[in-house]
Amino acid sequence: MQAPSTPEEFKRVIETALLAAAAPMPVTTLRRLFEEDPGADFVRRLLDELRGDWDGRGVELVQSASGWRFQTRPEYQPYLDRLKEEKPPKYSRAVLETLAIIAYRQPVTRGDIEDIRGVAVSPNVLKTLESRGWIDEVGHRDTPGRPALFATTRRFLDDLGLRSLTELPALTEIERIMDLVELPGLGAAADAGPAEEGES
Amino acid sequence: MQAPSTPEEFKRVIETALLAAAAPMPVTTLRRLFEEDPGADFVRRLLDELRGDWDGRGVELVQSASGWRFQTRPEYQPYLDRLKEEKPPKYSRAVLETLAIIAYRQPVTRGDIEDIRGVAVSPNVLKTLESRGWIDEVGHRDTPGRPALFATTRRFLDDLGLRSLTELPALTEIERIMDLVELPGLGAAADAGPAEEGES
Amino acid sequence: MNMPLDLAPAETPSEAAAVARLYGQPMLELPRDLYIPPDALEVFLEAFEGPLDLLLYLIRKSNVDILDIPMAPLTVQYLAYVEAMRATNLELAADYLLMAAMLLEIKSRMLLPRPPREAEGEEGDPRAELVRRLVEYEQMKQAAARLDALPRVERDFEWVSVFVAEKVVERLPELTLHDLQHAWLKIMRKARLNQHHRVEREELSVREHMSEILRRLGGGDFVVFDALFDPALGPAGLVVSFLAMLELVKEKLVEVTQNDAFAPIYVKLADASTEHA
Repeated sequence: MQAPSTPEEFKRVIETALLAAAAPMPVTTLRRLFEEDPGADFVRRLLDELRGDWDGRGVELVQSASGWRFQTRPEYQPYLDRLKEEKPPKYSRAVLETLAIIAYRQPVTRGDIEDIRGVAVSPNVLKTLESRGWIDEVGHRDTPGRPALFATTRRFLDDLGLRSLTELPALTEIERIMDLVELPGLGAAADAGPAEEGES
Repeated sequence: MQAPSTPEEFKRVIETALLAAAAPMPVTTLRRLFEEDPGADFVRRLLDELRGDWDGRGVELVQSASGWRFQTRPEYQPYLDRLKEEKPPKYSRAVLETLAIIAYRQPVTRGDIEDIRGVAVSPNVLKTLESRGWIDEVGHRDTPGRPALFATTRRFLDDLGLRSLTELPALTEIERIMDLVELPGLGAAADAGPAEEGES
Repeated sequence: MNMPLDLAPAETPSEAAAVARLYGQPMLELPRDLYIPPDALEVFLEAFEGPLDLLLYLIRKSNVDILDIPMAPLTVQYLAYVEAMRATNLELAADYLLMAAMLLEIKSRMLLPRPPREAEGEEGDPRAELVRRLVEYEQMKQAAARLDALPRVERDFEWVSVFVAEKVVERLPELTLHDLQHAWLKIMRKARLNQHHRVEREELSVREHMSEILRRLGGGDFVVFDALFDPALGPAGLVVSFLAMLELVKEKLVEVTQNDAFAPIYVKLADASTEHA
């Protein structure tokens, strides 16, 4: 096949590679499709165009942590679900809370997670998240027992369509309360406390 | 999402399902996408339309024994191949030396090659070069056993970007260099392995 | 002053009327805002992820300020739960008992006279640590719910990955002139070590023409000598072709025949007679 000569032809090649890809592809990878590197800016421009080309289709071009990928639009999931033999796993609150703590407070040890949740963390919970490829061990804390430190993976971001951890849902609302707790303001609140002590 | 009402909407759903499918999908499966079965004929008509819609793209809709699926067009393979991580395979020393002898000393028999290399030439080595289209038999020497004479082909020159054999690195040049310098690297390379007669 | 924390097994489990024992006294009913039909209790308790979760529930339900928790009623309600768990023979997790102890400790410290001003920085509000933990846990609990609400692959969308229609062609090795040259150098080097192999210096173009002539004679038939020389090659090319022909004759690869003087010269492969036998 001739080397592509028009932007349209370059775009076709990129589209084809993305449709066939088994994993998200970063711009650097897409540039390698061509014998002569067309440059990052050119590829990015074509990706933007491509995203527009797929407007209104059942599939959309998205960018997540590892790169660009085609995925079906959530509106089409009810149709696709009809063909599914088994339902995707629904995660228990224990799994989701553990995931949230790892995502927002990483890197954390199992002990850290237990401190925050106030209950023991079953090994199965961590195993579930590890086998899904959402968390992994990134090292050990230099304390007695050298507990493993857990962090979320790029796959976790990819699977949730996030480009980076900064795109996680914000914690602002509660964070503000946290600030209050740590501020002397608590002292004021505490002063009011003992008075209600007889309430029961 | 609303149930599809126009053929166009049905087609979008089918397209989306096929793009996300891990295996070919028969018409019976595609009919199950919809709450109300649109019927086999209708689905088949949409598949035909869809196939036309994808004309000229890098991906095509094809029907195989097990159903319909999108697949990349073979013309786009060279691009996709560039993304493959593995290094291109290398010919073994036996193959390279045999080819060099045929290129520089043609026409030669297998016996000639063995004389020069000092080791037996496995039939696989010659087969490798023949199936690559780089050498062929151009006759037989009129000696006992009537051994075949091998020469390099036009294709060999084309693949190496040569117009004629005279554009091969000149032997005299090479020999002159060899006379001038007993390159330590070269010596080492030559000493490195007189015996391995591996195939390609 | 210490609140007695009696979590030892109730001595009179036969008191069917008591739904729980609180501080050793049978409780005849659960606190009103906490009432759950007994058969639903087990399911209800399983809905809690632990003592912090349960405490948060109690706090949010009674609509009190988390920064100013009324410890006494909270402790009573919490202990009522713990007792209820025991009454229904649920396995009482150590985590729940630990929290019960903590609550009682805080509660008792709150009843102590306020520490003198200078010591306050050290001491602070006895509830501070509990509040910090409750707030942090609630934060993560909400974060978990929001994470779960994000569109997720396989549940809310699918990856697209169409089949790659790869031809079943093996990846062919690449060859460069350098490879070839290097191979040749190795051969030469070896040949020079074994002197009995003669590697001649020779014009490659002659060898090329030799192959070319052999190829044209491939059919096995006689070919007119002149036809093997392409005038388009020019004088130099013709000379090389002729040298090639001579070399072929010398190496007995071709036979050249001429029936009479000035008759056409014919060339054929030396082995042509048996070629297609």
